[in-house]
Amino acid sequence: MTWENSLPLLIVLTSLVPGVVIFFLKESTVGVRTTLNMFGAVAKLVLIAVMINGLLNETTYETRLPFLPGIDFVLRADTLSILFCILSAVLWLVTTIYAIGYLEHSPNRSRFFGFFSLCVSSTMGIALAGNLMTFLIFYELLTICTYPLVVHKGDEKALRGGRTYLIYTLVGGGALLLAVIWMYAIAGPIEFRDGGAIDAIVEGARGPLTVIYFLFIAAFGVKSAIVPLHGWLPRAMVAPAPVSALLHAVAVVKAGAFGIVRVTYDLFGIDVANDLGVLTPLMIATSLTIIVGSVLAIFQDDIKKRLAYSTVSQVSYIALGVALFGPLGSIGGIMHLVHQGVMKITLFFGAGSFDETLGVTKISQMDGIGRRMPLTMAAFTVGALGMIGVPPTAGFITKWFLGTGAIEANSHWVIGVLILSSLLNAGYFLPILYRAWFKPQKGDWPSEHDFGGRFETFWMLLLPPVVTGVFSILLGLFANLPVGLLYWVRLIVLREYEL
Amino acid sequence: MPQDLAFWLPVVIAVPLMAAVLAFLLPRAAFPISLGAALITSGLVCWAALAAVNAGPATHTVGGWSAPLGIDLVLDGLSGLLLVLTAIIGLAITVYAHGYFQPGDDLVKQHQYNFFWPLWMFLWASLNALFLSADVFNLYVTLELLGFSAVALTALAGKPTVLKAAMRYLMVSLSGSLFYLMGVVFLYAQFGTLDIRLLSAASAETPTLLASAALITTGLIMKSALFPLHFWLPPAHANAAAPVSALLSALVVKGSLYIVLRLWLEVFYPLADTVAPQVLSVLGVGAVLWGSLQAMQQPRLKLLIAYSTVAQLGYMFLLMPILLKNRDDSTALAATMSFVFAHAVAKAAAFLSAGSILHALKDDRLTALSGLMKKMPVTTAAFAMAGISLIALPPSAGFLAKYQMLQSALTNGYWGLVFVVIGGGLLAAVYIMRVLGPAFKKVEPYGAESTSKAVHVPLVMSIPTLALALLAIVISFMGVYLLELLAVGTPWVLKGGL
Amino acid sequence: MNDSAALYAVAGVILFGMGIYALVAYPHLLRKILGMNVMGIGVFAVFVALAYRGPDQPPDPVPHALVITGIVVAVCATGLGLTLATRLKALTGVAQLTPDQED
Amino acid sequence: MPDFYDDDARLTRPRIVALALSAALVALLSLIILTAPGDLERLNLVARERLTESGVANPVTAVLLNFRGYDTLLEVAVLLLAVIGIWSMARYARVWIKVPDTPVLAAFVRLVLPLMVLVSGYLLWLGADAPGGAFQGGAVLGGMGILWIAAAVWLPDFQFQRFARVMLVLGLIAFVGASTLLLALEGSFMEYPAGEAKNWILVIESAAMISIGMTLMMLFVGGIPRLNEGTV
Repeated sequence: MTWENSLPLLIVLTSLVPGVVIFFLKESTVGVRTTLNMFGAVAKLVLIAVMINGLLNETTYETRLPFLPGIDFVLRADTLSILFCILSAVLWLVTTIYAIGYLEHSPNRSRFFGFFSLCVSSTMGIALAGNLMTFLIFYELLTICTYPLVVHKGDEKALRGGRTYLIYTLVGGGALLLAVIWMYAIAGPIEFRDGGAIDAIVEGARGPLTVIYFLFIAAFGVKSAIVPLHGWLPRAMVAPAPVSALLHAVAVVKAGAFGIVRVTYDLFGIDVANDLGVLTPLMIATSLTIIVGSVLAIFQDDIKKRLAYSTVSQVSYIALGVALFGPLGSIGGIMHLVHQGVMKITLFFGAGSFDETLGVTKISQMDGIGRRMPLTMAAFTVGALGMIGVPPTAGFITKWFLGTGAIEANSHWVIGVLILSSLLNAGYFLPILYRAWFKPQKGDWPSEHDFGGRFETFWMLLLPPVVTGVFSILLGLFANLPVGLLYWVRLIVLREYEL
Repeated sequence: MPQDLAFWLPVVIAVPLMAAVLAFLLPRAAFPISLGAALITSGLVCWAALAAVNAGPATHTVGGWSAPLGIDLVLDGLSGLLLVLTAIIGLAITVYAHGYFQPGDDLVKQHQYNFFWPLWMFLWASLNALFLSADVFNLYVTLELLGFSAVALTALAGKPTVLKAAMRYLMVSLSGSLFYLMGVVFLYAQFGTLDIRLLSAASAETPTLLASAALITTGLIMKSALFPLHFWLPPAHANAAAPVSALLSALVVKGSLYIVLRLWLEVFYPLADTVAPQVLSVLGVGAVLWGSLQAMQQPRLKLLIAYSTVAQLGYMFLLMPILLKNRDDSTALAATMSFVFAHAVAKAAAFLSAGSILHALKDDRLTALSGLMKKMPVTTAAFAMAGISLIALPPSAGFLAKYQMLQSALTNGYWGLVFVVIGGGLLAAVYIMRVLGPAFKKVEPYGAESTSKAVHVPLVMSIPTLALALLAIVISFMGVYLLELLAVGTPWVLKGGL
Repeated sequence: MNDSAALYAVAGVILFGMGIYALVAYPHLLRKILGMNVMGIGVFAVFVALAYRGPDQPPDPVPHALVITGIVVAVCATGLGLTLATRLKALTGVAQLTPDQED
Repeated sequence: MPDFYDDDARLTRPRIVALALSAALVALLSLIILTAPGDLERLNLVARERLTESGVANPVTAVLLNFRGYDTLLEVAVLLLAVIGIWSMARYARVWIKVPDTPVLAAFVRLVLPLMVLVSGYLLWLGADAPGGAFQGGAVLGGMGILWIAAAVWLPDFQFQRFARVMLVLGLIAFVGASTLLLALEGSFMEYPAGEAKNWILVIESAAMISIGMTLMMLFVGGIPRLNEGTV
């Protein structure tokens, strides 16, 4: 195996190997565990940097192993996968720091961090998967590795939440399996390709292909929580905050959204999808999800639940961008893959810190929290404003591209959806901000925890949200840097549309 | 030393057979003898499989009398795959059993330990003999050897329940063999030979062939516990000692299954267009559904795993119509055999973990298993990996197999089977989660008695369990090698496995 | 099939059927074991009937040899079955397959 | 087992169903077996043609010990396995006897025993040319052992089982050992050197006969013989 050929596999292994090793470590060996985690995360980032550089020079990075006759196990780096990789790698690093702080002194940490690393490995695999089979393997592996994280608390409620999660995702997995096999049966051993891989067989198989597309959407819709397949998401909120953060920003929900992007662009091809007429139903479903998710969010008092419904709504922006047939919409959708991740993780970090530091889990308890934990709340505010789409946050960029994309695609009603959703977003986020910053504190905090030190909370709980909060602004301010996100996403979209 | 592959075929049978004799004669040295035989046999089998991939199938003419007068031993892909499977699982169980039956000062346990070895070596020898035989009557004798050793091993646990189970098992096994033998008699009456290849060449759709196929298939599916003839399996597999349960579920039922496949492929193929293959497939569907539903209701872990075997055995018959429709196209056979391989490895791992749990907690009721992840992390992890393979989630051996099954069913237009296979996986998820769900429960510091006094599981038990469980995952990346082996000369008549 | 051989063959098939009936219909283990013996004898009878080559020729030796093997196996099976039945009787008091209770 | 007689033979509904099914099976199989070709030569001719090469004159023995000797090897294995299985199930077999009221039986047995040994040896020897052989001889030996026990002339005790073990495995060891040796010598499992088949067969048969006799006796005992130690 040459260096170029082993690089994608190495990227997966940089978290897989530490993950497996961590399982065998004693609870008390915090140092070794942290070192392993950090080493893996940094190594992963370095490898990704190497790959970005190579990709700009048109190098191909591909690991290929025989799996079954005609079907290989393929990990391949392309512009889209790198985008997802770097998002996952960076947020993994931050979340690991956060999780170490969050879980200090709690039991079963080896198990937790082991599965945590496996989760990230699966996400990397999903990102790099070069064909459907490889994608399927990692997609299901992700389901398996997240279950122990969801039920980590081990009480009745956690087990119930985990059960719901499994039922949804396994049924979704069954649909995905069917779609994959059917696709292989019709199209033979195809692999993902920029611009789509099935042009040759579209005629004569329009019916089955349409059904397969909807099977894919249904399967991915479960993980990306498209209404009405979103039922597991609020119930999986029993997981510890770092897990929720990872689930919503990087791993599960994002894997579903990424699947929609991948399958639409690189399997069917956007033109074929448009030709089959499957984009409009997707557009309607996602628009519906955006509205319904937001409306449901308004009625939640539990912070994490409100954030969960917000995720339901926000993740659908990605699929909406895909469904808007046109380059601008696509740019918006794909960018939101990153933006939503960074902003949502900030919000979850914040929510976790409130809980861990003050015992605050409900919005009604948040009065005056801005004065007690100003830095955390500031980060939270940035995330919330981003979700609403206030400039200069990253969220504004997304909505801008989606809006112009809608005009480009002549789907003007989508603009209405965007505006309505922004209003709703404001409707469920602004009251939080008002309470936190402007209302006086109501009595004692539910259970205040003194971490000592100079900061408002333990530094490992503070640093991650601040960092991601800053990112949320930087992504908005500097979207148009020469080698920035927008540049990269334009590169992707140019290839997908074969422009 | 002759490098000829054919030369070594009888050695694969003779080594465990002699080990059985010696283990009986010298009880004190039984374990070293058996371990030595296990290592030699496994090594030889794996070498033979590799040699077969490179050099093609091999035939050993026993006594120098070739068929029709004598008996031939034939190694091809189908038998090679099962021999390798037996070797892998056999080796793991040999090590595990040394820990599990460790007698200490207990006389009864000492007795069990002493007799396990010769019986197990007999069982291994009979499996190897069965897979290699090319003669229908010789297969009968190997079937009986297999059945007797399996029954005796089942009864080894000694409790009344297990004796009853063993008795039921003996009767099913014996009457199954007699059905089989009657079928052989019919074959001899019609074709005047007992050699499978000669039968294959002469085979034609006659009433006798039909009767023979009916008798033989009935007899063998009784032994393989295909629904609705599975009634004897759960009590036997659930109540036997754990290493024995693993052997029974992973290997013994596969012996008779192998003969079904072999004979339908080689001899009964003129009946491919009759309703018979469809019937087997429908029974398979019944097994998947019924077995899974039963597994969802069992109060004890080992019973649950045993019913899972009933369900999983169903899959092995699902593709019979496709498998026989076009014998040239081996995808259905490949799918079925991948499934056999996957199930054997995963089920052995599952039963061995159940054995470790029983060994540690003295209790395998599901209610006693909450918080298992904390108490016995290695064993739980092993069970989880086995469970993943049984559900057929990727990456696992079970997934590899079910993927091929789905592909085969879909390309041949059997949509019903597609839904059965996917639905069966979901049902399996439900019963596996009955175990793994509570395993993640937080253990109260002073809580439930049963989980708070877990004892240490010795390494001789946990290592083979974990090894098999890991294998159940790793095999998913070895699919091409398995299929390469399977492609060696099966079926004999068409691909020249002479 | 030759006439006199046919008589033995049909007799064998009838024994086979009788054995199956006894095995299924009677709860007592001894009867079941005997039933299986009768089944076996039926199979052997059919096989031996096949060996008959008419009055002028010596019989086919192959079925004879196979039947000897079969008989030995049947004896062993009976021995195993009887031992199991005896053990069961000693432990449970009845030589029948009563439904299991959890023990 | 007195409850054996308690089984009533009334035709309940399930039994009628079973009876009907068995009868249907019998009818079908009978009809079909009658269609089998009657004039088919099967293996008859081949076996007889090559009889001279087998080293024995009795075709059944030729099939059993030479042409299909491998079957017989496995069958000897079945015999040993049966005893091991029984011993594994019944740790203590109290040899059940009812000492006969009269001394006549014991005296008769003592008289007849040497004769039986002689007969078994003769049957073994005869097997090469006429009906007879290891199984027949072994059956006589086994019968001798059973008579011995039944007449309470001599009862196997725990010491005896050590001796029994050796006798039990003799046949299989001879069979597998000889076959493996022949594999090394001739290149094929159990391939007798040309012209020497008879001697090889005789050695194997002798060992097998002893094991068969001992096996039958142990099947009768029904467990590890352990006089006056515990119960079944």
